[in-house]
Amino acid sequence: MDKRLPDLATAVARIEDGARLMIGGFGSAGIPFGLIDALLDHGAKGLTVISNNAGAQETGIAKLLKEGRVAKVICSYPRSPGSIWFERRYEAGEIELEVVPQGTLAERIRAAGAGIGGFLTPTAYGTLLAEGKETRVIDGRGYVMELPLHADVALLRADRADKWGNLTFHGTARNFNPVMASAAKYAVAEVRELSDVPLDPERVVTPGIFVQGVVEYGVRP
Amino acid sequence: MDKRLPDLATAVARIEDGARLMIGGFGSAGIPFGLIDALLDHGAKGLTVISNNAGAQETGIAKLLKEGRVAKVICSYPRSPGSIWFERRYEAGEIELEVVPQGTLAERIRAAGAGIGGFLTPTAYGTLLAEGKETRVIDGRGYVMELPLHADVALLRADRADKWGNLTFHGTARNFNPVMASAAKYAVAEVRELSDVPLDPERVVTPGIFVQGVVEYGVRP
Amino acid sequence: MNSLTDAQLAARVARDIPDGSYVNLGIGKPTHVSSYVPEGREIIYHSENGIIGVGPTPPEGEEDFEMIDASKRYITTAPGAAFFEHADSFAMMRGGHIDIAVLGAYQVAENGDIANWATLDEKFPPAVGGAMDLVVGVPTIFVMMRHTNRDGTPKLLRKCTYPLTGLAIVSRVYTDLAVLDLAPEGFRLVELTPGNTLEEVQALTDAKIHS
Amino acid sequence: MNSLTDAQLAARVARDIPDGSYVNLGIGKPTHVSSYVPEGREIIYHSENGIIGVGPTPPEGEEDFEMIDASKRYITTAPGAAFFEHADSFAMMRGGHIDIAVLGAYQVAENGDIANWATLDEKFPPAVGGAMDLVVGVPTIFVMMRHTNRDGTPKLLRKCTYPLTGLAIVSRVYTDLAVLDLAPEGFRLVELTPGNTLEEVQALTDAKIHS
Repeated sequence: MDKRLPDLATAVARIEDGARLMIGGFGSAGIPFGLIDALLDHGAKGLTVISNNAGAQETGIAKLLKEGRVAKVICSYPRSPGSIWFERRYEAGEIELEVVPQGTLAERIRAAGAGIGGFLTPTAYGTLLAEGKETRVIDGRGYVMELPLHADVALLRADRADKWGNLTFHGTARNFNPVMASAAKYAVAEVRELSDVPLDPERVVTPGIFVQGVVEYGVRP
Repeated sequence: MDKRLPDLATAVARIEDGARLMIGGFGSAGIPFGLIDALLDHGAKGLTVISNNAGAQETGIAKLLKEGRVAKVICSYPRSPGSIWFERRYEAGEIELEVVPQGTLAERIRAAGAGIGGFLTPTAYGTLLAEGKETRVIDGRGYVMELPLHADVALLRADRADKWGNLTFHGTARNFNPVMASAAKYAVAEVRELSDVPLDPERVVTPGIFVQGVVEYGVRP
Repeated sequence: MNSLTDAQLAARVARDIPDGSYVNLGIGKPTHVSSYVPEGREIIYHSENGIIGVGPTPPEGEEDFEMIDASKRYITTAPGAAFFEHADSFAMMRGGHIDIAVLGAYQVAENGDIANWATLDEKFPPAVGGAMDLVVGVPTIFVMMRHTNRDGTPKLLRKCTYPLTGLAIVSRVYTDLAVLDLAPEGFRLVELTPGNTLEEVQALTDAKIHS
Repeated sequence: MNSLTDAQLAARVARDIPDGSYVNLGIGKPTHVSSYVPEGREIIYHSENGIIGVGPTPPEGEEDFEMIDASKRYITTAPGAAFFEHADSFAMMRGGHIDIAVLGAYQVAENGDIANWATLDEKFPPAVGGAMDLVVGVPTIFVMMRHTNRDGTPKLLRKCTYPLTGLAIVSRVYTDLAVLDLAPEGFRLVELTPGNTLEEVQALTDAKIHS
């Protein structure tokens, strides 16, 4: 078994127009900048992007928005300082937006990866973000029914990988990366370093069974 | 902050008659034998025990059953080779049994720890173990609604801990221990070794926020 | 009227956080609370993006792009820290494991409702982040904000007019003018910033302040 | 009738597991399949109790009580292994990440139903373990069992009489007498153990075998 890929272009080659993409990262941590750049070169458009943020300045997801590749964003917090490309596309009515509370976003992604058909969360009960959704009250507490969120491809950023696809992360770069790995049909990770020997089984954060490809991209941004 | 306890007796002192107890372990791995022995000495009875197995021979949970301390067992697999004390108590009608599929048991415990009010699982749909439960069909697939499983106290076995209650495990001893830590009001772990320095934040498996007490019990059984 | 500075307000909030607490600080003003922990207390800070045990800002030149908090500021680790992923981080929040959250707000109502994620301005795309998860999961919610808007209109209301973040969940409000508990009857005065009178503060408050 | 030994049956199943597969082996006979992986294939074994990359049995004297598989047998790690906790382990199973599960069974019906967790004997307390999670989550379910019960009564039925583990999920059944696929029309013959005829095997089978 060898999941190592020769380059970033190979890693994104299978992404089709209209694909549902998960992209790891929170703020500057754990964003697969290399894979996103490769995706821009690759040219896929009409993408649905599932990510916590919608990019800032001219980097990462903001580049995809600037180049008009994104049809829909599903995220918790599109409005970061400097998220000018998101704001322009949104104001122009050029992209669809689904805002999901951050914990519900993570849990919907986990549900997809874990084969859960839906779950009841107290988050957003009684608010605008629960409008139109099924609710119920259990022991006096209100809950909203939320459904799993699947993707065709997940683009991830990790620290180290071995050829079985096992991943470790650095600092606060885990964020959405491990859970997104589990919810996509094809999860690919750019990593700071490919290890020639298996990673320590006690230290693996994302087991390789969730990862279909790994590619070295040495830069830690 | 110092969660280190002086001895096993202190760790179980707060367990009251009729308490709902989670006990970690699967087979011989990750079972808190020291805490269970201390609980026997402590004397609490009428306990509900939530665990994967119901003990074997004269060790662990089997001892609690033998001594008549258990009123109810919630588990996935009570019938291990040598589970004579479970079988005797069960045949005599002296204990109540709730059998839960293993993944549903783990997920119900996780739901309790994660503030999820319920979830839909395909497991057991159409079988005897779904009888009387709410079901629904989504996209042609059947699901059973399952509810969270909380506990008063969780007894855990870990490899190393620091004074903040952070835990690491050895081999296949993680099993139910991390998830149970999250679902109990008071989670206490016996550990092979208490570390004088903080554990490496990248290697912590169960963050100390889920753990209320740690006690050294050097034996690895 | 005597008005606390942001630093004084942060120090006032910090005084009410007991030793050994697990605390989440919201983005904006609340992040400053960690600079004012009283001597002898150990407070453990959680950040939604996957760390418990947030330490101080690193010295210049030692910043790490992959070591940040929820406000995207550079951080270090405190002793006893741990990293984890997002589903686990929000399990901590939603599951009731964090003791106290300190949040900013646009509005707080006398029944404990809080509005802190969206205004009625349609120009801005909505952005919620982790606010709704925090307010349902953390048993004690402290709100820290100016007593009024810049134009002098009140933020402590009989009823919120902005979209709600959470329903009936605020425990206590710290403003530059006063500290108020959310009691069954509504806002109850805890203390006035020295020099202020209840009448003065009431005049800047839409809801009734009980004393 | 020619009947495969357990070892021959395990080797036959192993032949059908492609290189690079993630596989869960049920307790009992299926655990032997890992001893017969054909030359040149790398198969990665998952065990529900929290390991992927199960390696061979350790040498005597090197057993570790905290290194076991779901059958509670001592194991080692294979290269590329990882440990995890139970909620994650069953997320792997339920979420469709494992390619193939090999299970024992009391009964398999021609619609793909499987019964392998409880008989009708009320003396025994019920025990389900992870069987129901595996059958709903793993896309390819191989069943490995004797063709008949010890008393000669059939285990391949028109309809299961024991409580079901899962509904319409078996892909293929390997018995000592034959290999059968679950097709839309029911059991379809893949191969007979050399020396057996379809008529002989059909006589020991309650459901019709299509060929």
